[in-house]
Amino acid sequence: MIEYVFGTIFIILGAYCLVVKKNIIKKIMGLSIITMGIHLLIITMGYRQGGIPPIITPENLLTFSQYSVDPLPQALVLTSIVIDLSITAIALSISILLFEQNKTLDSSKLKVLKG
Amino acid sequence: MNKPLLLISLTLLAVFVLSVLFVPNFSFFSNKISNHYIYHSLEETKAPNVVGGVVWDYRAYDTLGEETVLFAATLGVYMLFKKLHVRDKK
Amino acid sequence: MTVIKQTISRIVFPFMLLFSIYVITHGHLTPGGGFQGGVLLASSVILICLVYGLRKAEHLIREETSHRIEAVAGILLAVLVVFEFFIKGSLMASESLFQVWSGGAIPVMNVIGGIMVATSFIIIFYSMVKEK
Amino acid sequence: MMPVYIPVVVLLITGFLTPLIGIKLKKLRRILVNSSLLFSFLFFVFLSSDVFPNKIIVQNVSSWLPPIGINMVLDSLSLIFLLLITGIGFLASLVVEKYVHERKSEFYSLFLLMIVGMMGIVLTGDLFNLYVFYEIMCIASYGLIVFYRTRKSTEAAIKYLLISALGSSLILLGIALVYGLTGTLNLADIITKLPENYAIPFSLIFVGFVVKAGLVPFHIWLPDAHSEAPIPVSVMLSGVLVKMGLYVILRFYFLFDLNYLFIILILGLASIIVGDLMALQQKDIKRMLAYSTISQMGYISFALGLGSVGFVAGTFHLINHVLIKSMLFLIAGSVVLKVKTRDMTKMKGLGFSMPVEAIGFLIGAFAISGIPLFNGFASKFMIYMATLNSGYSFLVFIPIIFSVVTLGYYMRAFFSIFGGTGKKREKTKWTLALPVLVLASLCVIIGVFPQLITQNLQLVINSLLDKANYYCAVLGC
Repeated sequence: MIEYVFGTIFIILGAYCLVVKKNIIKKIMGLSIITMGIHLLIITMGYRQGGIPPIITPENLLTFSQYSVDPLPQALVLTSIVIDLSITAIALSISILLFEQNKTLDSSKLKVLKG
Repeated sequence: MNKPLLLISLTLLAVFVLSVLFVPNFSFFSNKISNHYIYHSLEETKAPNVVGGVVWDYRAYDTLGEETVLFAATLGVYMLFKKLHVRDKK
Repeated sequence: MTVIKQTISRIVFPFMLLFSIYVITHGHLTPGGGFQGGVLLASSVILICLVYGLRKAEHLIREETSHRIEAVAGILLAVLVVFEFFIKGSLMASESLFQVWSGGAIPVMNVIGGIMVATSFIIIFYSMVKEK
Repeated sequence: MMPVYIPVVVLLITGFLTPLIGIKLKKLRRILVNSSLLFSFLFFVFLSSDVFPNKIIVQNVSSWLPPIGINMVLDSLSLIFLLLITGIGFLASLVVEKYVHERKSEFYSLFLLMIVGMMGIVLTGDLFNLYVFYEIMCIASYGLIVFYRTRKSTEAAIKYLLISALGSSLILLGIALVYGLTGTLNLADIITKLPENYAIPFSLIFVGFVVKAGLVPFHIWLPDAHSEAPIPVSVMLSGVLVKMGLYVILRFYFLFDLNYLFIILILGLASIIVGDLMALQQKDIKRMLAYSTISQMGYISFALGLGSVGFVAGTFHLINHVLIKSMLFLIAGSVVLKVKTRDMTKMKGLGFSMPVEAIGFLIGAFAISGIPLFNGFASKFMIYMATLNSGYSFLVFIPIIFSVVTLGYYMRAFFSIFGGTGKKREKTKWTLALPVLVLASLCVIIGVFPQLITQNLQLVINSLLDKANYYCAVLGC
């Protein structure tokens, strides 16, 4: 149960950072922290007491299926990390362009679009 | 952004997320499809790394989508910074 | 950059390259795979770019070239994933498990995925550090 | 039976191929993109006789059977969306050359990837795969919105990105919890394995997709993003992409019996009111159309929220809105191209130099505000009747009043753009006028013979209401 608590703390902290902070870079960091929390949550879902990593070697061939942790959440996280990374890359490059054009990263000072 | 809206949204999110804790137990290996991966992965995919087998064989279509996401992001970044100075002088 | 950093990165660079190739090709046997090895491969190029500057790094691989390579790798991956069913037995066919030369289409797709990840990281990094 | 992944693969490979084609082969690139989109449209047209009204095609992507591997499911609801996506995508790709003058290969590639993402969402039968394709669509659209690299477009893109990425992370959290509860990711397999209390994960997924649908509390990104993008992208965003959220909500409603119809109803009402009132104040033609999109999304979700009496009306209005709004954005594009400004108060007297656009705009304005003989009337009339037949009959005056408001601001826009006399200008090219003509004639045809669509839609919805059909088709009975 304690593992889920850490995941949720990450998510709440990230959401706080995303909503409250004015700096665009900090907002993007908040987004990454949210995703990290979710990944932690997914990984802990496959946890098992005394589990071993889901890799078969000639030594553990027979006992593998009794001790292995759940491989599917790890595969999902692997996919999800790449997606998160792509979002972060494109968000950071848009904010580079934003800084070039407005000379500021403060989201409260961006007022080109209104209404 | 004004304070009340922020408070409402944060409480909503906190309620949502804390409700994770009251979701009944995530039972391990009762009826999951990952049982199939653990028991049959080696003979079906010939890969001892079960995660690798799941990523590149059972769920290869997902991985194709993932690489497409990466390609799209790369293309977006590449397009964004291609000859920036031409636009910037306007 | 100082001489210390330049010397150390010159020594480390081939080992990073070698290790990344190891991680990619042993993706179906050990922890790791296309994505992790690809990140290592890209970071070895990024190290050179950070220490020696963009011009030196472009001797290794140019932005245009990596863009082309990525697109070709994407086409190959799409074809391979969707028609994996037809070629499954023929690729990397081997009776013995736990060998590098086994695993059906998985090692091939690991290599292609690794190339895609590496090139896209290189493009993202080059685009961001390029003079605006 | 032809495998249904062929159009996805063709478009994906074309998307990877376009950056490889150099500057010297401009024409080849354009022909390749257009023909691949036309091919996928025709593919689904030929498939439609097999599928309508209640057949389901299941396609395994690799050799693995459904609960183990990933599968594609094509039923009649997906087929409607696929026809709209590829058809509007083809028409929008015809006019790209007029609006995009540099970095064309990247533009085409991202455009195709966005369409691939939408098709993947509609076709997939796997929960996590849906998230992956949703992200392909989102990331391609971030890149496309910031395409012109003006200050406005950068700001719109960062706003859209932050809000939309928060929505996607909620979706990911919901998907993770669904996996934790059921131990499977296949949509059909989830149906039987759901435990007693499963409201929380699906509420997270629901909120995530409402963000993408642009309903009112989460609508602030929509007018910025839709108005700052290049015109072909605006057509795709406002025409098809915002409907993806509603598609997933509708699909999950049919599969998992979720009780959030009342929330959709309230959000829909709020969207109708806010969208129309904001659209009244706009001077910028593209912003006005974008706010009108919010309001029409409100109509659709209001009808869907009424329950089983409103599904046919909502789906029919969704189809009509795709046709009308794509046409209006295409017209706005060719007007802006001619007068080089988006401010409606600075345009006048374009009616004689752009007759096709003027008539198309008039048809669109009448159709979207529900004047008889146009397609919007048929669907809006069905929405009113459904409201009267449901438990919420006292709400019927809100959609009717705001239809009048819609007519008001569209007619004001029409007279300020096309009315009066202005200086003579050269005629528009046929490539710009052809998609408008096609869509306008479709609007009129559907408006005169609405029963062509509604009878089939009734059968489609009836077959969807029984989720045993879906389950049996995927996993066998």
